[in-house]
Amino acid sequence: MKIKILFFAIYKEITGTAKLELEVPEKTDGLKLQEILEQKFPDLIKLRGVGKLAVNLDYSPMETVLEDGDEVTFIAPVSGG
Amino acid sequence: MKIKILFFAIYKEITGTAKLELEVPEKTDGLKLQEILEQKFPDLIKLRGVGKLAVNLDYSPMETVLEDGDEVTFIAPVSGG
Amino acid sequence: MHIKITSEKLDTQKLIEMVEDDGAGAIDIFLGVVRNNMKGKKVISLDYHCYEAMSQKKLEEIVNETYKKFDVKNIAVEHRIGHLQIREASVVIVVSSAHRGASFEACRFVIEEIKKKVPIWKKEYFEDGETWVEGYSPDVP
Amino acid sequence: MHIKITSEKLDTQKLIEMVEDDGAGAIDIFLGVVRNNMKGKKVISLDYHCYEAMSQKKLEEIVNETYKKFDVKNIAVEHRIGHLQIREASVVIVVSSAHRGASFEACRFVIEEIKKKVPIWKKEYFEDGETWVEGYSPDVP
Repeated sequence: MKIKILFFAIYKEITGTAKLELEVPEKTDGLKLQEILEQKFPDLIKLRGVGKLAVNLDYSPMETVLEDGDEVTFIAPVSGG
Repeated sequence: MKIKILFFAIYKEITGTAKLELEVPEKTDGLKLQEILEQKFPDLIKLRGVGKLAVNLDYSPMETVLEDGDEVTFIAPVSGG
Repeated sequence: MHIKITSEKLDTQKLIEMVEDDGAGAIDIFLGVVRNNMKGKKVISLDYHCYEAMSQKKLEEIVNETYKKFDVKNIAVEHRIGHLQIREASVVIVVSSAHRGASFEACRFVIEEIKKKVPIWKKEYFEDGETWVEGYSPDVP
Repeated sequence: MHIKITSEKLDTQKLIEMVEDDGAGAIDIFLGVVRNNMKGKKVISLDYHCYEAMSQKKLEEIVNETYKKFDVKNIAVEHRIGHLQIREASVVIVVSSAHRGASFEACRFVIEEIKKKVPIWKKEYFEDGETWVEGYSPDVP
Protein backbone atom coordinates (compact mmCIF):
# COMPACT_ATOMS: atom_id res chain seq x y z
CA MET A 1 0.00 0.00 0.00
CA LYS A 2 1.02 3.60 -0.51
CA ILE A 3 1.18 6.33 2.12
CA LYS A 4 2.04 10.02 1.97
CA ILE A 5 4.64 11.25 4.45
CA LEU A 6 5.15 14.95 5.18
CA PHE A 7 8.22 16.47 6.85
CA PHE A 8 8.17 19.76 8.74
CA ALA A 9 10.66 21.89 10.65
CA ILE A 10 13.62 19.86 11.96
CA TYR A 11 12.34 16.76 10.13
CA LYS A 12 12.34 18.63 6.86
CA GLU A 13 15.86 19.90 7.47
CA ILE A 14 17.21 16.46 8.26
CA THR A 15 15.52 14.64 5.38
CA GLY A 16 15.96 17.49 2.93
CA THR A 17 12.44 16.85 1.69
CA ALA A 18 8.93 18.06 2.46
CA LYS A 19 6.93 15.17 1.08
CA LEU A 20 7.40 11.54 0.22
CA GLU A 21 5.09 8.96 -1.34
CA LEU A 22 6.14 5.59 0.02
CA GLU A 23 5.17 1.99 -0.74
CA VAL A 24 5.01 0.15 2.60
CA PRO A 25 3.88 -3.38 3.63
CA GLU A 26 0.29 -3.93 4.79
CA LYS A 27 -0.14 -3.48 8.59
CA THR A 28 2.78 -1.07 8.86
CA ASP A 29 2.37 0.96 12.05
CA GLY A 30 4.06 4.16 13.25
CA LEU A 31 6.96 2.30 14.86
CA LYS A 32 7.62 0.28 11.71
CA LEU A 33 7.39 3.42 9.56
CA GLN A 34 9.92 5.12 11.81
CA GLU A 35 12.36 2.26 11.16
CA ILE A 36 11.78 2.40 7.42
CA LEU A 37 12.43 6.16 7.41
CA GLU A 38 15.55 5.80 9.57
CA GLN A 39 16.94 3.42 6.96
CA LYS A 40 16.31 5.97 4.23
CA PHE A 41 17.50 8.97 6.34
CA PRO A 42 19.95 7.70 9.00
CA ASP A 43 20.14 11.11 10.74
CA LEU A 44 16.49 10.69 11.76
CA ILE A 45 17.72 8.39 14.54
CA LYS A 46 18.63 11.60 16.43
CA LEU A 47 14.93 12.43 16.61
CA ARG A 48 13.82 9.10 18.11
CA GLY A 49 11.37 9.75 20.88
CA VAL A 50 11.18 13.45 20.03
CA GLY A 51 8.40 13.54 17.47
CA LYS A 52 4.80 12.47 17.88
CA LEU A 53 2.97 10.61 15.13
CA ALA A 54 0.10 12.31 13.35
CA VAL A 55 -2.17 10.44 10.94
CA ASN A 56 -4.67 12.30 8.77
CA LEU A 57 -4.38 15.54 10.80
CA ASP A 58 -4.70 13.95 14.25
CA TYR A 59 -2.14 12.95 16.85
CA SER A 60 -2.09 9.16 16.98
CA PRO A 61 -0.24 6.54 19.06
CA MET A 62 2.90 5.10 17.47
CA GLU A 63 1.16 1.70 17.41
CA THR A 64 -1.49 2.98 14.99
CA VAL A 65 -1.72 0.68 11.98
CA LEU A 66 -1.56 2.73 8.80
CA GLU A 67 -3.89 2.37 5.87
CA ASP A 68 -3.56 2.90 2.17
CA GLY A 69 -3.64 6.60 1.31
CA ASP A 70 -2.95 7.85 4.83
CA GLU A 71 -1.22 11.21 5.27
CA VAL A 72 1.39 10.74 7.99
CA THR A 73 3.90 13.02 9.70
CA PHE A 74 6.05 13.29 12.80
CA ILE A 75 5.46 16.39 14.93
CA ALA A 76 8.48 17.80 16.73
CA PRO A 77 7.69 19.75 19.94
CA VAL A 78 5.54 22.65 18.78
CA SER A 79 6.47 26.29 19.42
CA GLY A 80 3.71 28.39 17.90
CA GLY A 81 1.72 31.14 19.56
CA MET B 1 -13.33 78.72 56.85
CA LYS B 2 -14.27 78.12 53.25
CA ILE B 3 -14.43 74.75 51.47
CA LYS B 4 -15.23 73.76 47.89
CA ILE B 5 -17.84 71.06 47.45
CA LEU B 6 -18.31 69.20 44.16
CA PHE B 7 -21.39 67.20 43.20
CA PHE B 8 -21.34 64.37 40.68
CA ALA B 9 -23.82 61.92 39.19
CA ILE B 10 -26.83 61.35 41.49
CA TYR B 11 -25.56 64.03 43.90
CA LYS B 12 -25.49 66.55 41.09
CA GLU B 13 -29.01 65.60 40.02
CA ILE B 14 -30.40 65.93 43.52
CA THR B 15 -28.70 69.22 44.38
CA GLY B 16 -29.06 70.67 40.89
CA THR B 17 -25.56 72.02 41.16
CA ALA B 18 -22.03 70.88 40.30
CA LYS B 19 -20.07 73.06 42.64
CA LEU B 20 -20.56 75.01 45.82
CA GLU B 21 -18.26 77.28 47.84
CA LEU B 22 -19.36 77.05 51.43
CA GLU B 23 -18.44 78.86 54.64
CA VAL B 24 -18.35 76.25 57.44
CA PRO B 25 -17.26 76.36 61.12
CA GLU B 26 -13.69 75.39 62.06
CA LYS B 27 -13.29 71.63 62.80
CA THR B 28 -16.18 70.64 60.55
CA ASP B 29 -15.79 66.97 59.63
CA GLY B 30 -17.48 64.87 56.93
CA LEU B 31 -20.40 63.96 59.18
CA LYS B 32 -21.06 67.58 60.10
CA LEU B 33 -20.75 68.64 56.45
CA GLN B 34 -23.30 66.00 55.52
CA GLU B 35 -25.76 67.52 57.98
CA ILE B 36 -25.13 71.02 56.70
CA LEU B 37 -25.74 69.87 53.13
CA GLU B 38 -28.88 67.96 54.09
CA GLN B 39 -30.29 71.18 55.51
CA LYS B 40 -29.58 72.97 52.25
CA PHE B 41 -30.76 70.07 50.05
CA PRO B 42 -33.26 67.94 52.02
CA ASP B 43 -33.41 65.24 49.31
CA LEU B 44 -29.80 64.38 50.10
CA ILE B 45 -31.09 62.45 53.09
CA LYS B 46 -31.99 59.68 50.63
CA LEU B 47 -28.28 59.23 49.96
CA ARG B 48 -27.24 58.82 53.61
CA GLY B 49 -24.79 55.95 53.89
CA VAL B 50 -24.56 55.62 50.10
CA GLY B 51 -21.74 57.98 49.27
CA LYS B 52 -18.16 57.90 50.48
CA LEU B 53 -16.32 61.08 51.41
CA ALA B 54 -13.40 62.22 49.28
CA VAL B 55 -11.14 65.08 50.35
CA ASN B 56 -8.57 66.55 47.97
CA LEU B 57 -8.84 63.61 45.50
CA ASP B 58 -8.59 60.81 48.10
CA TYR B 59 -11.20 58.69 49.83
CA SER B 60 -11.29 59.74 53.46
CA PRO B 61 -13.20 58.58 56.55
CA MET B 62 -16.35 60.57 57.39
CA GLU B 63 -14.65 61.67 60.61
CA THR B 64 -11.95 63.54 58.69
CA VAL B 65 -11.71 67.12 59.94
CA LEU B 66 -11.79 69.50 57.00
CA GLU B 67 -9.43 72.38 56.46
CA ASP B 68 -9.73 75.74 54.81
CA GLY B 69 -9.57 75.41 51.02
CA ASP B 70 -10.30 71.66 50.92
CA GLU B 71 -12.00 70.23 47.85
CA VAL B 72 -14.64 67.82 49.09
CA THR B 73 -17.14 65.51 47.43
CA PHE B 74 -19.33 62.49 48.09
CA ILE B 75 -18.72 59.51 45.82
CA ALA B 76 -21.76 57.38 45.00
CA PRO B 77 -21.01 53.72 44.18
CA VAL B 78 -18.80 53.91 41.09
CA SER B 79 -19.71 52.18 37.82
CA GLY B 80 -16.89 52.95 35.41
CA GLY B 81 -14.90 50.49 33.33
CA MET C 1 2.65 54.76 31.55
CA HIS C 2 -0.10 56.40 29.53
CA ILE C 3 -3.36 57.41 31.18
CA LYS C 4 -6.10 59.49 29.62
CA ILE C 5 -9.73 60.37 30.22
CA THR C 6 -11.32 61.52 27.01
CA SER C 7 -14.65 62.14 25.35
CA GLU C 8 -13.25 60.98 22.00
CA LYS C 9 -13.60 57.51 20.50
CA LEU C 10 -10.91 55.18 21.89
CA ASP C 11 -8.17 54.05 19.51
CA THR C 12 -6.97 50.57 20.51
CA GLN C 13 -4.29 50.38 17.82
CA LYS C 14 -2.69 53.62 19.03
CA LEU C 15 -2.46 52.25 22.58
CA ILE C 16 -0.94 48.98 21.36
CA GLU C 17 1.81 50.98 19.65
CA MET C 18 2.40 52.86 22.91
CA VAL C 19 3.20 49.72 24.90
CA GLU C 20 5.38 48.03 22.27
CA ASP C 21 8.81 47.08 23.55
CA ASP C 22 11.63 45.05 22.00
CA GLY C 23 11.60 42.82 25.06
CA ALA C 24 7.84 42.22 25.11
CA GLY C 25 6.63 38.81 23.98
CA ALA C 26 3.00 39.32 24.97
CA ILE C 27 0.39 42.05 24.92
CA ASP C 28 -3.01 41.69 26.55
CA ILE C 29 -5.76 44.16 25.79
CA PHE C 30 -9.08 44.57 27.53
CA LEU C 31 -11.99 46.53 26.08
CA GLY C 32 -15.03 47.38 28.13
CA VAL C 33 -17.89 47.74 25.65
CA VAL C 34 -21.42 49.14 25.86
CA ARG C 35 -23.83 46.25 25.65
CA ASN C 36 -27.51 46.34 24.77
CA ASN C 37 -28.91 45.10 28.04
CA MET C 38 -28.58 45.45 31.78
CA LYS C 39 -30.06 42.57 33.73
CA GLY C 40 -32.37 41.83 30.81
CA LYS C 41 -33.55 45.41 30.29
CA LYS C 42 -32.85 46.90 26.85
CA VAL C 43 -30.24 49.65 26.92
CA ILE C 44 -30.36 52.29 24.16
CA SER C 45 -27.20 54.23 25.01
CA LEU C 46 -25.38 55.55 28.04
CA ASP C 47 -23.47 58.42 29.56
CA TYR C 48 -20.29 58.22 31.58
CA HIS C 49 -19.73 61.06 34.03
CA CYS C 50 -16.57 61.46 36.04
CA TYR C 51 -14.71 63.42 38.67
CA GLU C 52 -11.85 63.98 36.31
CA ALA C 53 -9.01 65.11 38.59
CA MET C 54 -9.66 62.33 41.08
CA SER C 55 -10.16 59.73 38.32
CA GLN C 56 -6.81 60.69 36.82
CA LYS C 57 -5.16 60.38 40.25
CA LYS C 58 -6.78 57.00 41.03
CA LEU C 59 -5.86 55.63 37.59
CA GLU C 60 -2.24 56.66 38.19
CA GLU C 61 -2.26 54.95 41.59
CA ILE C 62 -3.74 51.78 40.10
CA VAL C 63 -1.21 51.68 37.27
CA ASN C 64 1.69 52.32 39.65
CA GLU C 65 0.51 49.49 41.88
CA THR C 66 0.21 47.22 38.83
CA TYR C 67 3.82 47.92 37.82
CA LYS C 68 4.87 46.93 41.34
CA LYS C 69 2.79 43.74 41.51
CA PHE C 70 3.44 42.28 38.05
CA ASP C 71 6.49 41.86 35.82
CA VAL C 72 5.22 44.04 32.97
CA LYS C 73 6.90 46.34 30.47
CA ASN C 74 4.32 49.05 29.73
CA ILE C 75 0.72 49.91 30.59
CA ALA C 76 -1.66 52.24 28.76
CA VAL C 77 -5.19 53.03 29.91
CA GLU C 78 -7.87 55.26 28.45
CA HIS C 79 -11.40 55.74 29.75
CA ARG C 80 -14.01 57.41 27.65
CA ILE C 81 -16.65 59.71 29.11
CA GLY C 82 -19.75 61.34 27.68
CA HIS C 83 -22.43 59.75 25.52
CA LEU C 84 -21.72 56.26 24.14
CA GLN C 85 -23.61 53.98 21.80
CA ILE C 86 -23.97 50.18 21.90
CA ARG C 87 -20.71 48.44 20.80
CA GLU C 88 -18.54 51.47 21.58
CA ALA C 89 -15.62 50.97 23.96
CA SER C 90 -15.74 52.76 27.31
CA VAL C 91 -12.33 51.64 28.51
CA VAL C 92 -9.22 50.19 26.91
CA ILE C 93 -6.36 48.70 28.94
CA VAL C 94 -3.19 47.52 27.19
CA VAL C 95 -0.33 45.74 28.95
CA SER C 96 2.92 44.41 27.49
CA SER C 97 5.24 41.94 29.21
CA ALA C 98 8.05 39.52 28.43
CA HIS C 99 5.88 36.49 29.27
CA ARG C 100 2.15 36.11 28.76
CA GLY C 101 1.04 35.38 32.32
CA ALA C 102 1.96 38.83 33.58
CA SER C 103 0.04 40.64 30.80
CA PHE C 104 -3.16 38.70 31.43
CA GLU C 105 -2.98 39.09 35.20
CA ALA C 106 -2.01 42.76 35.17
CA CYS C 107 -4.72 43.65 32.65
CA ARG C 108 -7.34 41.89 34.75
CA PHE C 109 -6.07 43.59 37.90
CA VAL C 110 -6.34 47.04 36.30
CA ILE C 111 -9.96 46.60 35.22
CA GLU C 112 -11.00 45.17 38.61
CA GLU C 113 -9.38 48.10 40.41
CA ILE C 114 -10.94 50.65 38.04
CA LYS C 115 -14.36 49.22 38.78
CA LYS C 116 -13.74 49.55 42.51
CA LYS C 117 -11.94 52.86 42.86
CA VAL C 118 -12.21 55.30 39.97
CA PRO C 119 -14.96 57.92 40.41
CA ILE C 120 -16.77 57.35 37.13
CA TRP C 121 -20.51 56.82 36.95
CA LYS C 122 -22.61 55.26 34.26
CA LYS C 123 -26.12 56.40 33.46
CA GLU C 124 -28.11 54.04 31.27
CA TYR C 125 -30.89 55.11 28.94
CA PHE C 126 -33.74 52.66 28.40
CA GLU C 127 -36.77 52.98 26.14
CA ASP C 128 -38.82 54.09 29.14
CA GLY C 129 -36.37 56.08 31.21
CA GLU C 130 -32.90 56.31 32.62
CA THR C 131 -31.00 55.21 35.69
CA TRP C 132 -27.67 55.62 37.44
CA VAL C 133 -25.96 52.25 37.57
CA GLU C 134 -25.05 51.16 41.08
CA GLY C 135 -21.56 49.73 41.01
CA TYR C 136 -18.95 49.27 43.69
CA SER C 137 -18.87 51.30 46.84
CA PRO C 138 -15.22 52.32 47.22
CA ASP C 139 -13.31 51.32 50.34
CA VAL C 140 -12.39 54.23 52.54
CA PRO C 141 -9.09 53.89 54.43
CA MET D 1 -15.74 31.72 14.67
CA HIS D 2 -12.96 33.10 12.53
CA ILE D 3 -9.70 31.17 12.13
CA LYS D 4 -6.92 31.96 9.70
CA ILE D 5 -3.30 31.07 9.13
CA THR D 6 -1.65 33.74 7.05
CA SER D 7 1.72 35.09 6.00
CA GLU D 8 0.37 38.64 6.02
CA LYS D 9 0.69 41.16 8.86
CA LEU D 10 -2.04 40.60 11.47
CA ASP D 11 -4.75 43.25 11.76
CA THR D 12 -6.01 43.41 15.35
CA GLN D 13 -8.65 46.04 14.64
CA LYS D 14 -10.23 43.90 11.92
CA LEU D 15 -10.53 40.97 14.32
CA ILE D 16 -12.06 43.16 17.03
CA GLU D 17 -14.77 44.19 14.56
CA MET D 18 -15.39 40.51 13.76
CA VAL D 19 -16.26 39.63 17.38
CA GLU D 20 -18.40 42.67 18.13
CA ASP D 21 -21.87 41.80 19.37
CA ASP D 22 -24.68 43.93 20.76
CA GLY D 23 -24.74 41.73 23.84
CA ALA D 24 -20.98 41.83 24.48
CA GLY D 25 -19.78 43.96 27.39
CA ALA D 26 -16.17 42.81 27.26
CA ILE D 27 -13.52 41.95 24.69
CA ASP D 28 -10.16 40.48 25.60
CA ILE D 29 -7.37 40.41 23.06
CA PHE D 30 -4.06 38.59 23.27
CA LEU D 31 -1.12 39.31 21.00
CA GLY D 32 1.92 37.07 20.87
CA VAL D 33 4.79 39.29 19.81
CA VAL D 34 8.34 38.60 18.61
CA ARG D 35 10.74 39.68 21.32
CA ASN D 36 14.42 40.44 21.02
CA ASN D 37 15.75 37.71 23.24
CA MET D 38 15.35 34.03 24.04
CA LYS D 39 16.78 33.04 27.42
CA GLY D 40 19.09 36.05 27.25
CA LYS D 41 20.33 35.41 23.71
CA LYS D 42 19.72 38.21 21.23
CA VAL D 43 17.12 37.33 18.58
CA ILE D 44 17.32 39.12 15.22
CA SER D 45 14.17 37.74 13.60
CA LEU D 46 12.33 34.48 13.25
CA ASP D 47 10.42 32.17 10.98
CA TYR D 48 7.21 30.34 11.77
CA HIS D 49 6.65 27.11 9.82
CA CYS D 50 3.47 25.11 10.01
CA TYR D 51 1.57 22.03 8.94
CA GLU D 52 -1.24 24.14 7.64
CA ALA D 53 -4.10 21.65 7.21
CA MET D 54 -3.52 20.14 10.65
CA SER D 55 -3.00 23.57 12.27
CA GLN D 56 -6.32 24.74 10.84
CA LYS D 57 -8.03 21.60 12.19
CA LYS D 58 -6.44 21.88 15.65
CA LEU D 59 -7.33 25.60 15.86
CA GLU D 60 -10.95 24.76 15.02
CA GLU D 61 -11.01 22.07 17.71
CA ILE D 62 -9.53 24.46 20.27
CA VAL D 63 -12.01 27.22 19.44
CA ASN D 64 -14.94 24.78 19.54
CA GLU D 65 -13.82 23.55 22.94
CA THR D 66 -13.50 27.15 24.15
CA TYR D 67 -17.09 27.93 23.11
CA LYS D 68 -18.21 24.91 25.14
CA LYS D 69 -16.18 25.72 28.26
CA PHE D 70 -16.77 29.48 28.55
CA ASP D 71 -19.79 31.76 28.19
CA VAL D 72 -18.46 33.76 25.25
CA LYS D 73 -20.07 35.44 22.26
CA ASN D 74 -17.44 35.26 19.49
CA ILE D 75 -13.86 34.13 19.01
CA ALA D 76 -11.43 35.12 16.25
CA VAL D 77 -7.91 33.74 15.92
CA GLU D 78 -5.18 34.37 13.39
CA HIS D 79 -1.66 32.96 13.40
CA ARG D 80 0.99 34.39 11.20
CA ILE D 81 3.63 32.24 9.50
CA GLY D 82 6.78 33.07 7.56
CA HIS D 83 9.46 35.58 8.43
CA LEU D 84 8.74 38.00 11.30
CA GLN D 85 10.66 40.91 12.78
CA ILE D 86 10.96 42.01 16.41
CA ARG D 87 7.70 43.63 17.67
CA GLU D 88 5.55 41.97 15.00
CA ALA D 89 2.59 39.90 16.19
CA SER D 90 2.69 36.15 15.54
CA VAL D 91 -0.76 35.41 16.92
CA VAL D 92 -3.86 37.40 17.74
CA ILE D 93 -6.77 35.99 19.74
CA VAL D 94 -9.92 38.06 20.26
CA VAL D 95 -12.83 36.97 22.46
CA SER D 96 -16.06 38.82 23.22
CA SER D 97 -18.43 37.99 26.07
CA ALA D 98 -21.26 39.52 28.08
CA HIS D 99 -19.13 39.66 31.25
CA ARG D 100 -15.41 40.21 31.51
CA GLY D 101 -14.35 37.04 33.34
CA ALA D 102 -15.25 34.77 30.44
CA SER D 103 -13.28 36.83 27.89
CA PHE D 104 -10.12 36.80 29.96
CA GLU D 105 -10.34 33.11 30.78
CA ALA D 106 -11.28 31.99 27.27
CA CYS D 107 -8.52 34.08 25.68
CA ARG D 108 -5.95 32.59 28.06
CA PHE D 109 -7.26 29.09 27.39
CA VAL D 110 -6.92 29.52 23.62
CA ILE D 111 -3.28 30.65 23.76
CA GLU D 112 -2.32 27.86 26.19
CA GLU D 113 -3.94 25.26 23.95
CA ILE D 114 -2.31 26.69 20.82
CA LYS D 115 1.08 26.38 22.46
CA LYS D 116 0.41 22.75 23.31
CA LYS D 117 -1.37 21.40 20.25
CA VAL D 118 -1.02 23.36 17.03
CA PRO D 119 1.75 22.09 14.72
CA ILE D 120 3.61 25.35 14.25
CA TRP D 121 7.34 25.66 14.75
CA LYS D 122 9.46 28.68 15.43
CA LYS D 123 13.00 29.06 14.15
CA GLU D 124 14.99 31.85 15.73
CA TYR D 125 17.83 33.68 14.02
CA PHE D 126 20.64 34.95 16.23
CA GLU D 127 23.71 36.94 15.27
CA ASP D 128 25.72 33.72 15.18
CA GLY D 129 23.26 31.18 13.89
CA GLU D 130 19.77 29.80 14.07
CA THR D 131 17.83 27.24 16.04
CA TRP D 132 14.48 25.48 16.16
CA VAL D 133 12.72 26.42 19.36
CA GLU D 134 11.74 23.43 21.50
CA GLY D 135 8.27 23.97 22.77
CA TYR D 136 5.59 21.61 24.00
CA SER D 137 5.48 17.97 23.05
CA PRO D 138 1.84 17.35 22.17
CA ASP D 139 -0.11 14.70 24.05
CA VAL D 140 -1.07 11.71 21.97
CA PRO D 141 -4.40 10.07 22.86
